[in-house]
Amino acid sequence: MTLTQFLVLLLPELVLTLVALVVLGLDMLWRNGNGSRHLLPWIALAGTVALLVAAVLIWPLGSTGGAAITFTTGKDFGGDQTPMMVLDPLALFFKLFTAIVLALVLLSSGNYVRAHIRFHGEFYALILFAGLAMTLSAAATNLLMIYLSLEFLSITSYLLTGYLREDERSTEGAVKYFVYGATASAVMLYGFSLLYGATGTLDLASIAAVLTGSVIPVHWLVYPALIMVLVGLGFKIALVPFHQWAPDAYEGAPTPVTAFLSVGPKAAGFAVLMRLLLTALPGFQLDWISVLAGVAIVTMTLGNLVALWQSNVKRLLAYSSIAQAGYMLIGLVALAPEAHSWTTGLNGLLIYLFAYLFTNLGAFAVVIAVENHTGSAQLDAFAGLMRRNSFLAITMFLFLLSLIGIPPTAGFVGKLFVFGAAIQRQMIMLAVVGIVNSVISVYYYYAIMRQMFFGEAPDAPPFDEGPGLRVAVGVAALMVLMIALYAEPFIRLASDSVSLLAASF
Amino acid sequence: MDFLFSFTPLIPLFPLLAFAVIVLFTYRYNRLSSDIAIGSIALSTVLAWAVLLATLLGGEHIQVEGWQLRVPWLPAGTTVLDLGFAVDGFTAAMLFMVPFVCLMIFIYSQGYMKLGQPDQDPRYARFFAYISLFAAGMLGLVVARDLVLLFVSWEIMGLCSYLLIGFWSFRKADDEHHIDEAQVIRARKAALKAFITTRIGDVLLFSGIALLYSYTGTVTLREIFRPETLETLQTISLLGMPAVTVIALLVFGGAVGKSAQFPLHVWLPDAMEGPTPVSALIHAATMVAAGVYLVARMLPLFIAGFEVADAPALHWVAIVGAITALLGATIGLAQDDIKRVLAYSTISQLGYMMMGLGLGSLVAGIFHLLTHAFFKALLFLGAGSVIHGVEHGHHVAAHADHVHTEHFNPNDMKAMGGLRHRMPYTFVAYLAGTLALVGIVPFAGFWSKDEILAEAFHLWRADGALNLPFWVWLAGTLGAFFTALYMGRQLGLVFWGEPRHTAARHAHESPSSMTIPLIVLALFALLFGFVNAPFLGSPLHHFMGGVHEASEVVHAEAVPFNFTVAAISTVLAVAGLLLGWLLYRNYRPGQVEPFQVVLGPVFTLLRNKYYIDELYQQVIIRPVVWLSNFCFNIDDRWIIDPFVDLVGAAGRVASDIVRVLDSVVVDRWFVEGTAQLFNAAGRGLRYSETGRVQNYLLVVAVTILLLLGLYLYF
Amino acid sequence: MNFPFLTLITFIPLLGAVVVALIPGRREREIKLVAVLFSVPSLVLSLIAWLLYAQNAGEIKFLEEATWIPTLNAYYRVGVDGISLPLVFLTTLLTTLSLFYSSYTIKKRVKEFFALFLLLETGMIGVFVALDLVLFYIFWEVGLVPMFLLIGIWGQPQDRPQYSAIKFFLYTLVGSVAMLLAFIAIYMTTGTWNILQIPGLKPLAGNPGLAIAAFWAIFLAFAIKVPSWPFHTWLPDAHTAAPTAGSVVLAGVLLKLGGYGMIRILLPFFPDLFKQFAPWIGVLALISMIYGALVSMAQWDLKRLIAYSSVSHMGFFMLGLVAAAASLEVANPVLTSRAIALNGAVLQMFNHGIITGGLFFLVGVIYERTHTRDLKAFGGLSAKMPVYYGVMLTTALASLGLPGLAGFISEFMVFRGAFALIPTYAIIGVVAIVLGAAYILWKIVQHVFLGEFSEERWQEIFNPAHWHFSLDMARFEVITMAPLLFFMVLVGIYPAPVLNVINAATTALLAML
Amino acid sequence: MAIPLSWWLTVAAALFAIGLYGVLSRRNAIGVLLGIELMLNAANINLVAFWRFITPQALTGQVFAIFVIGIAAAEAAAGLAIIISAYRRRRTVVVDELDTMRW
Repeated sequence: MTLTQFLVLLLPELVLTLVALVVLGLDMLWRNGNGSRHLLPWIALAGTVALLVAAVLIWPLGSTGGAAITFTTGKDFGGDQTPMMVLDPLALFFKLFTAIVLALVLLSSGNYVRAHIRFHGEFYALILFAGLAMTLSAAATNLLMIYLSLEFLSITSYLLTGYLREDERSTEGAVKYFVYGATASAVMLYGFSLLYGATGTLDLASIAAVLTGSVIPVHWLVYPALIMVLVGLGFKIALVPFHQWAPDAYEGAPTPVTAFLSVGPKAAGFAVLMRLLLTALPGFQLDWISVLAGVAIVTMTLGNLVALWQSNVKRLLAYSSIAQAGYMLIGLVALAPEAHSWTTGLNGLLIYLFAYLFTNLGAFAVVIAVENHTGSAQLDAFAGLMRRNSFLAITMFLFLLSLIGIPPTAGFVGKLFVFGAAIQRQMIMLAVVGIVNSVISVYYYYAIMRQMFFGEAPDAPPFDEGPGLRVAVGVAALMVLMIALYAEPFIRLASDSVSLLAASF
Repeated sequence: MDFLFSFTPLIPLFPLLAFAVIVLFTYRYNRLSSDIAIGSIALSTVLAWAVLLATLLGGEHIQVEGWQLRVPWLPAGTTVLDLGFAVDGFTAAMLFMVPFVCLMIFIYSQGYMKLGQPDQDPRYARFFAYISLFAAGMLGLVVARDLVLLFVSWEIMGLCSYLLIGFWSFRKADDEHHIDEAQVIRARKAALKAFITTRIGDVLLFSGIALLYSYTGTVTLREIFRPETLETLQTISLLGMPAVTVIALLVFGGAVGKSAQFPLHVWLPDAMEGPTPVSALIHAATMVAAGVYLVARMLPLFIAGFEVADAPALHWVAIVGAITALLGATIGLAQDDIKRVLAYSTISQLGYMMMGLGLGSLVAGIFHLLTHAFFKALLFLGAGSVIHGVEHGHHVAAHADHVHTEHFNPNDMKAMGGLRHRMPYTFVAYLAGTLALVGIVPFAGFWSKDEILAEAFHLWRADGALNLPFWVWLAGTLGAFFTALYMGRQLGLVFWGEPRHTAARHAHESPSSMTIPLIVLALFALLFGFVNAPFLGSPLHHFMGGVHEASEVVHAEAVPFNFTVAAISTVLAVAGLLLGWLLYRNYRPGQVEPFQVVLGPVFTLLRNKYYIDELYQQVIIRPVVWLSNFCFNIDDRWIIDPFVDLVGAAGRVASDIVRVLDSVVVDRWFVEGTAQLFNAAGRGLRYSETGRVQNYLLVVAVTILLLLGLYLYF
Repeated sequence: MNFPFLTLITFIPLLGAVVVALIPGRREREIKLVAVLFSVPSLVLSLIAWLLYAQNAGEIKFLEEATWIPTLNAYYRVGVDGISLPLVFLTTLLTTLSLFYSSYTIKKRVKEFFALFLLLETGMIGVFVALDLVLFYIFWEVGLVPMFLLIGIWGQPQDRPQYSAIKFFLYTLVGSVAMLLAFIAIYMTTGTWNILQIPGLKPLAGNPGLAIAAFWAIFLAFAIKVPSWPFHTWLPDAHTAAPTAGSVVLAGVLLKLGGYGMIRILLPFFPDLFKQFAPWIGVLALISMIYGALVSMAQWDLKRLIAYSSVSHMGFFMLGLVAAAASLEVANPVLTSRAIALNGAVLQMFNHGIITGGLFFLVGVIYERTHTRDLKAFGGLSAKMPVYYGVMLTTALASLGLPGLAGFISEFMVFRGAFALIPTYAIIGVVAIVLGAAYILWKIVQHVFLGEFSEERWQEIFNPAHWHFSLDMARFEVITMAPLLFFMVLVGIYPAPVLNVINAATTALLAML
Repeated sequence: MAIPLSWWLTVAAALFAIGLYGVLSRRNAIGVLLGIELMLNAANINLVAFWRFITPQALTGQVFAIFVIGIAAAEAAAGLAIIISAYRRRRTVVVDELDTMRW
């Protein structure tokens, strides 16, 4: 393919990279005493907007059929065109997704960064790079590319987690995150190698082709490979039993980073998981469905039960996000091949992700606001929030309802779709477990509500959360309601995004 | 003259309006209120008698077919249920008595509640409001065309009895009124007892009506009594019996409650706690009459049952009636409270009426109901007048010598005596009432009671064997003797001998507002019997006997006057009266009662009313209260609240661990067990989060091996 | 009829909530005024709707339809018939009265209270008018949240309000999530959320096991709300803790959501299953009736007592429903009996709303003065507060089903139907009537009003400093009670106006099954 | 004489296991890092071996391996940086002692 095509198809990623580099550069320039560093977050924000615009610009190219992005190996090596990434609806969806994540995180991190972090520029740049990694991983169709993008995402995440160098929790969280992550990715890599060995190719589509038509008895290799790949992706999504790093990392990381971690890597992981399983391993459906079903149940249950005990809101939300991932997984487990029905499971998964994006980032934005003020993310920091800042309290309440899945909030639509898929596939068990869990979850979400509305904080003055956070929280809250009350466009977006995948399946 | 019938709905309406007006507007103005009440009931009386007149002139077709008015009331599926009013001979006969007696009582009350005197009752106006509603209820019952309206009136009376019996069940703190704490509590208990006890009966009646409505699709009396309807009821089987029997029994249950038949008679004597006019109202004209009236109205149902069932409801009516008659009469022998004696006499007289109906004779029962209404009202008002006088005497005495402050019960007959000189009008009237009750020729009671006994005797002779009618007759005759006995005792204690207490010595005649009604009623007690006197050809029979002809099951022909029966009962009556009078005329306070000498332990038994109250207390009330507490404990202590606490506990788990640990060790096994489930799970799992990354990775490794193992296994 | 009655009725309160939320919190007078004013239009409109409806029988009226989520085939579809209309009116009436009453009694966090209350109204009305399962479910949950906060924030500290609040929340949530699954399952087979169409499509007919599961799932949700024994235990706590207005709406309307759901959804969707399980549900109804009465007889807390009496009275409702469902015959005598039973059930809901709502107001009357609800603390009040005595006595008698007042009509019809269709149950059920008389008169009337009035006891519970209105019922309290009393008497004496509407709808419904 | 594929795979598997063991057992963070490196290289051996035996004509396997080596370097760098900053705070590189955050 020609360079121009190449550049056009990669436009969003390129834009993002560019902005990230610019931020870095400006940081260098402004390092010494120049007062205009406060512009950096806004530049970064502009970058996310640019990403959004770019994504929208090239939308037509990808929305239909999808366009492969290939790298040409040199002439002496046969010069064959190896497809590395693809610009298809799913990829586009996640570009959009990433843009929103970045925007919300950046909006809500302004004050926090100013208060706690020395190197602003690097921080923002890293976040942008992490976003870049997300878009890449969502688009990758080649094991190599997948590995690269995920590693990219991981390394940036490690660094962001450990960014509070003076805070021992932060560094400790980073170490654990790193050790765990590196190991997990090594395992995944080993899985990739086996998969390659079994099929002789790294391209997902061709893997499927080989496996379906192959005569050589290599299937025995595929299942172990599958398992090992699941370890890597399970780590990214924080599925039980690959979740244990999450609470520590989340608690230790700077709260904006926690917000990002609770959404970004999860989403990327799901994107890759979907693509990998549906494109490369459709033939092994029975295997991975059964495994994932088990994982989903364990994830939901354990996440919720352990969350009951947390007194630190960051950690509590960490476990909650683990449980949420469990619900989303139902969508993948109960995916319905017949794409015509209202819920294909996959679209449920995307809707849920989308709802979760706004809900969770909104919730974390509130946590950041409270932490900025009280300097603590313990439960009692939320006492009497309703009196001190009713806007935050009400929106937080909304987010919590959405996490529980009570209408009229986005979370309800998400649950409606994934549970719907489960029932459609006659996986009543899954649905029931999910329902029971969402009831259990009320207990710990209630703990926060209780503090906000019923708790009394005598000597806590009212406070103002600042413009950035206000916008972030407001937008998130608005979307949470929108997705429930005006669900149509979002449902369609999700359904379109997975249409190709579901069809190829 | 038929246009007069269109006034029928107004008859119950006037008192109802009086009630509304008094409660809403005039309750501050006592005289005005009582005038409104009396005026309204007077109007009703006039209208009622007008309607009676119209019925008399209307002749056969009105008296039997009746006149009626329908209003659509509520839609029921594809049908519409309508209510209405109806008048026939029977109704007309009742209409003669009810409003008139009520009127007398109203007038009397004006004096009794001490209008315009310093110690006038603080809730005077309210009292008249209530009795007006009471009258409205009874009148509504009488003119009701269908069971729903009948039941509505029925329950309104229940309510009024509650309100009036409990009329003195509270008082203002600054209240100079004579009632004391003890009476407040007694009145409260009595009111509740009356309502709940009758309520039991009401519920049975309620069920009966609902059943009738379900099976016949109508609640209109005349439609129910259509032969074909009755046949369907005879054919349907319910609980192993013909439906008609079941329904009849349920209806009778209602009557048992309202008319204080055994075993639901216990509320009536306690109802004495209310002001005396109320007792008169309840015992004579309204409440208790309602039950008898109901059974009489539904007689075709009973008789229809009689044809098909082997254990017909009709027999039960007779049996219960007989038992009640004896029960009341005997207990009456051993009471000291002047009003309680009358109360038990009422119970036993009601028993007579039930006997009459139980023998299938509508007229006998109703005739006794009517006469009884007059003379029993008379007796109660007389007793009231006596009490009033004695109380007054008590006050006088109290003022005379200031040392005199011990508790004094104005109802106690043993504290009276020699009143015939002090209260001549009352005495004469009372005497008339007594003779009527005892059944001495030519007083009203003689004719009516005699008819019942004659009926029984007749039926017995008709088949000869010692059948039910024989026992009924026997019970009735014995009852007559006991009745005479306790009335003799009462006369002796109250009016003869020396005053047994200073109060009696200072007693004096009541105001004219009280004595005039007495005299009027006395006249009725003397003369009213002739409306159905055999030698006049039993006019009442011809007037109302035919109302149930349409049902083709009831045939009312007057039983010929039977000299034997009349002779026996009269002789016994005179004997009893004299005996009682002789024994108690010169009774001295403190000395052992003559009857006790004669009867010994039996007397104690009677004095304690066969211990029935105590029995109920143990067998019914206590268990129910216990049960309710039991359920409450289940709800709140043992099972469900703990379950709820589990929820709460789990909810608190989230918020903070300490409180959770508390709630985990809540000292209830249920929480223990279940809360553990969550908390332990949560806690246990939580500790898998060791904070050591290598443990985490170990988990990963193990997981991989596990999954691989599974793979190899399958 | 293209004037959007129902949309306005439903959403004007929501608008009001927004407006209230925008008023600065310290301007309490304005807030109260605005809140009350915003609740009035719904009341008026619902009354007009009722009057307009009365002429035409049976079918759904004021239907409004708009596509909402096409891919989900979910519509904004609202409409009312004779079953929902009285309940809508009940809701608007009680809400307006509650707001009016609260504008005198609510002192703390005024703004939040009134905003939430209006939001609550929208939720409740929505449930009654929604004809699309998704819409229904959303409204169902919308009502949940404000009530949760009302109980939790404005509850009296000694009643553990937060505990009661979360208990209420969880109970309801458990039911509703189960219901959600069932709805989805139904949608899978019928492909529509349209409450009116689904019965015709015989949902889940092909899959008996799933059908039974769905039936019980939905039943659970509604039974918890009704509440039927043994799902009732959230009720006493919630009622006790809630502020007066909260209890009123809770008893007056929220319980009806469950009952309405049973009639509108459970019965038409699964008539056969309902018939099949009627015996069991009937047993639950009986237990609720008798057990509820017994337990309330054991109470010494006035509010708890009335709360339990609600359990008993809603048991009557369920008995009527069971009777109507116990047979599917549409031949005339049976149909009439069933219709009467169902009429009784619906009317029982309406009456219970009016009566028990009133009772809770009256508890508020005494509580606001004395700050206690302990029956043992009162006595002889009838002399002190004659008007209060009169009103309370009337309401209490209506509650125990005294003929001439509302309660009797519905009880009579319920039992009329029950005796015709399920005699055994009816015979057992009548016990509850006696018990009802017992706890109402023995506990409430006797302990509060009769007996010796003790001045010193009164002195220690009543502090004139905290009460600025007349000792006997103040004017605003009388105004609050007046409409309720009016309906108690009206329905008691001449029920036709209400029953005509109900009867038409129920007959149509039963004939359709 | 050609060494059969299975041998390579066995070596790789062994290496992987050793690396994993190292990760799990070493108390020193650096040691853990080394263990990870071993695991990565085990994967590399696989890749190369498979390339050589299955798709010698296309370079994919080798390319992948090279990329992995690069990534490993980057990862090590990042890891070391993190470990060092942790060491600054705690004066220790013993992984077990980094457990202030738990349950």
